[in-house]
Amino acid sequence: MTNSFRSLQQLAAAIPDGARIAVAQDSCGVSMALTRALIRRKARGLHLVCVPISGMQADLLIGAGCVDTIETSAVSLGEYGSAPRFLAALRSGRLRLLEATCPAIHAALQAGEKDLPFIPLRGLIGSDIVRVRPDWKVIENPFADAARMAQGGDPIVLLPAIRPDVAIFHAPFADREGNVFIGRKRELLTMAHAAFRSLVTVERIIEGSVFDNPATAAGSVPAIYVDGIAVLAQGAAPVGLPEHYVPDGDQIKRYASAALSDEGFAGFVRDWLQVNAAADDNTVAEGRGASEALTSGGHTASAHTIAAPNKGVAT
Amino acid sequence: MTNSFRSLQQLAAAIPDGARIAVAQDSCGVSMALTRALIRRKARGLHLVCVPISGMQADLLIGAGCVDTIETSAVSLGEYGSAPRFLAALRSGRLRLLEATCPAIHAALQAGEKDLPFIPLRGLIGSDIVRVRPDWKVIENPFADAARMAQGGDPIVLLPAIRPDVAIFHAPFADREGNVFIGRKRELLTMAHAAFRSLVTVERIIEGSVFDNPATAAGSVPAIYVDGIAVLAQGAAPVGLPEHYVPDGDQIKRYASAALSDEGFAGFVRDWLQVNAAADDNTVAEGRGASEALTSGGHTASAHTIAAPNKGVAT
Amino acid sequence: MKPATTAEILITVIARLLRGSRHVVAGAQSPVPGAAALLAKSLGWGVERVTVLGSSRYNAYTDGGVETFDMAAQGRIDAFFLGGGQIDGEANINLVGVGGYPDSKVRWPGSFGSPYQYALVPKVILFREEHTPRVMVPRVDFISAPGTSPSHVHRPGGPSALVSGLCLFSFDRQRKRFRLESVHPGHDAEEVRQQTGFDYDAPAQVPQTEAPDATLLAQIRGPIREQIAETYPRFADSLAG
Amino acid sequence: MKPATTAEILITVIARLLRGSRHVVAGAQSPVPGAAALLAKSLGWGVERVTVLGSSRYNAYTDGGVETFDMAAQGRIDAFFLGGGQIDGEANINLVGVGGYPDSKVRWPGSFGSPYQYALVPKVILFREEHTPRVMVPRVDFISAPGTSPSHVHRPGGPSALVSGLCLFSFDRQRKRFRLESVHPGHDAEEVRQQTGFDYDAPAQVPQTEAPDATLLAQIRGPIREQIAETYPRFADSLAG
Repeated sequence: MTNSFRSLQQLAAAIPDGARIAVAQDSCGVSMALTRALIRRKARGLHLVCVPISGMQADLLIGAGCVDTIETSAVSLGEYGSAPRFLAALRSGRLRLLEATCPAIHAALQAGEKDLPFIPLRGLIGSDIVRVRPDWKVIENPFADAARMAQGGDPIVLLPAIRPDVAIFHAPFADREGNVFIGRKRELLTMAHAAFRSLVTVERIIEGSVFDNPATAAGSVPAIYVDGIAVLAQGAAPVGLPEHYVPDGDQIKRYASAALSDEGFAGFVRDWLQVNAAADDNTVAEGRGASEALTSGGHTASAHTIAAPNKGVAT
Repeated sequence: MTNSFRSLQQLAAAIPDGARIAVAQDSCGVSMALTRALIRRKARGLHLVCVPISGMQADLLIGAGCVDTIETSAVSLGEYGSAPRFLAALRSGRLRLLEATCPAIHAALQAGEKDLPFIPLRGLIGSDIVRVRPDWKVIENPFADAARMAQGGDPIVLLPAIRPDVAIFHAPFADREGNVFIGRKRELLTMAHAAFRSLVTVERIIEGSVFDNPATAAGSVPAIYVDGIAVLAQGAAPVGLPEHYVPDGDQIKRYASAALSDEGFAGFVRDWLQVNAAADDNTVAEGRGASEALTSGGHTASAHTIAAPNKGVAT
Repeated sequence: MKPATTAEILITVIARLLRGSRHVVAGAQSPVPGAAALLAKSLGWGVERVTVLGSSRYNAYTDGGVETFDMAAQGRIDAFFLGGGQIDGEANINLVGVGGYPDSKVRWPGSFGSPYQYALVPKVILFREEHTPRVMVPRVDFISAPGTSPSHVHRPGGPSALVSGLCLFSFDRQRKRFRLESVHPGHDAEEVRQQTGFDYDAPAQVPQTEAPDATLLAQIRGPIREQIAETYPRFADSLAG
Repeated sequence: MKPATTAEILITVIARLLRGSRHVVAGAQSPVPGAAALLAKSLGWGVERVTVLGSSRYNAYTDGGVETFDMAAQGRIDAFFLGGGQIDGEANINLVGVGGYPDSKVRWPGSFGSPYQYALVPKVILFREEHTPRVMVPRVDFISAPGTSPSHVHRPGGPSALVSGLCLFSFDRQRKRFRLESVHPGHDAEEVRQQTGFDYDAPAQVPQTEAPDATLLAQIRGPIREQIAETYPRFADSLAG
């Protein structure tokens, strides 16, 4: 579906205020480009589902006032410390937190993938998370045998399925049909399956189809799940894209310290949006910009091959 | 784990009588080589789980007296007609059939993958399959809202998880560490995850690791799930291996007609085992045989590189 | 140009039923529905994507065999096809066998994914070329998949039509009855009544099924034949050249 | 050769606890346990496979983040590591915060996969370098993951030891109590008692933790340091050269 190519602004515009959005963890491919576009368009009331945790992306969106609710197993900047805006928002009481745990988010998305109403999961019993999540139910395993039941039963947690409105992530490349290569970051496929729509940024576009090769096919999200793609090299920076570029530790460190105060956060965001403004604008559908953005990423696609899929596209 | 390389005979010997075995459907990679080895070793009392259907493989194993129970959504030779030995065994009452449906087998294996006791599944309600499967339960969806419950409830089927003792299949290649490339035949990964052990035949061994490339990594079953690999080119013949070789229609047709009678079936099997005896023996661990089997498959691995992983291997 | 064969008429009938079905999935053993889906797509009849199970070319799945079922549950498949060794007047289908269970007199391969897809795909087209009283029965001996369900059962999908070698029926899920819509060229309403073991509604004057015109025939015999050759080589050969 | 640092002692202590654990998984933020697992493997202590979450080199998963949890449920992971902002005497751990919930006085990142892995992995080693009364508390304020469960709860896994910067405790799941096994060089049993907010058992004479000998130190400072540099570059730099 070549008509799935969009500008970054168009992707952000396609995410309505209040949408439930699934976002990837840092090691999988985080669309920091789309994060900027959401902040620029002043998105409000978002419900983030972190798959299964988040870092700078969630913290930025929270700090910029885009987020009402977050479902997550953790928010942290990893070795760069805690997530300042997440903590500040919790302190102020303006962020609703759905406390979770990694395998529960994965399993609930897998249930969403099959449109099951719920899925059982082992473990969890005895954790206060179960206590603070009234939407999780504990039942007796209906398949427990009589001996087991005589010994006190076999409680098991049932999780309601998660079907996000939109999944957003960043991936190494897409083909012109809109198939997106994710390699072995399979949670991105689960996210795309479970969500009603997926909006993706990629480093570059390849010639040919991912289905030309059984290996690239195996590592791809088929176009049928992908509703919009914007091309932007370094679209996961400063978080990094494994096997492509490492995290920009200096910038994350700068963020971790700036975001400790409201003013510091505002200044960081202002600068960050400004520095990336030109590259982000380059993904606008028409015009020569798109091809430059690609070329600057070190790829050889011609102005024609990039401009073509964007021609006449409207969201 | 280079010590996972085995001869075909060793793989068959590692499958005990009475084992519950998951087998792949024709379009995914059927180990016809291991099917021969099981018939040769006179395996008995097997419980086949067809993922989610089977053809000539199940029919051969049933005809050879290896199978007591089969759980399947269908057994058929596809465009070559019905499965004669499956039907004969049902008529004679010596085959126990667990009637199933494709999505239920997939879902039950996915539950096995997570070691869940059960998984819910939509659809199915009203089918006589639910009636003849007392191990499937119908419950009211505990997440149905009050309005729904007032309108008669929301029944949903719960399936017990399937955890096969062994998964067996045939794949294009493995690396020396024992990682097996399956491309986008993902049900093979689910089978391998759900099963306690996996025994695999492959067309060939590659140099390097599947993990050297994010694409081949994405399409692979990691060695940790793979307990034995035998190398045999054309190991899926006559069923065929998609993207590698097509089904041998003449031979399947010959089978479809021969297997209509006990004598015809016996004759076909005798001939089939005989014709393949030399190639099957070539997978014996020690000796120059293994390397010849590979070379005859058109690959360039040297006697040394093939013999090495087999050295001193005992099951 | 040679006149339309039965297969070509059936392909055309089914293609018309697929109008507006954005994603159509056909099974590996379904050459007529597969060709019909590709025809509807090639003619711009609102079919945007055709998945042929067992094909490499018309199959963009990357999650194994489960993906088609997950898609169906989510409403990502708009039309699918099922057959049946027996089909009854309430659109129940039987792919298991004739007589008791498990001691069937005649045993068929099995139910495949039918009880799931029938419940979840909005437009399921029943296709069975043989139209005789042994196929079209008053009541199936085994319900592989029920034609209808009580209103409280989660069931977004179900049968919309039955296409046989003789005719086209529509199905009314509320009334649980088939209605004869048209009879294929060379057959008549009386023959359909005789060959059908279940009761159904029919208009006083039953129209004849519209045969494919020259344009359609050329499309089937040219591009469609080529497209299906990968998955259904024997069937492709059988289409008039 | 420089004497063993605290990190090197901790790596050694944990490596010894991993004897016979065929598959050990360490988290992305766990350099000491990650190094310990690789050390135990390199020394042939029965550790056959080390998975480091977040590593490309020590990670053979192909099913995404869920795979480590599916493996745990199936018993395919023998040892795992957890920490805690608070750890209490019944081995309950708290990764959420101090004070009430949701209005915590101090809030930490969250529970990650702890309530699942703690229940399912047979040998969970608690590791927290800070050993003070604010970490080692009488009762955690929020149970991210419980140390023990009633006997009828499906729980093949749980805590086996607690390693801190001061000492090594073992944990008795039946008695729900820690036992002081050894105190690290430079510390003593009295200090441990003062810095621990919960009660525990201790022998009359508490042994000193055996420090790594020259062979072990060379192994840590050479091959192990190299192996962990991919995932924990800063930590690798910090190991004595």
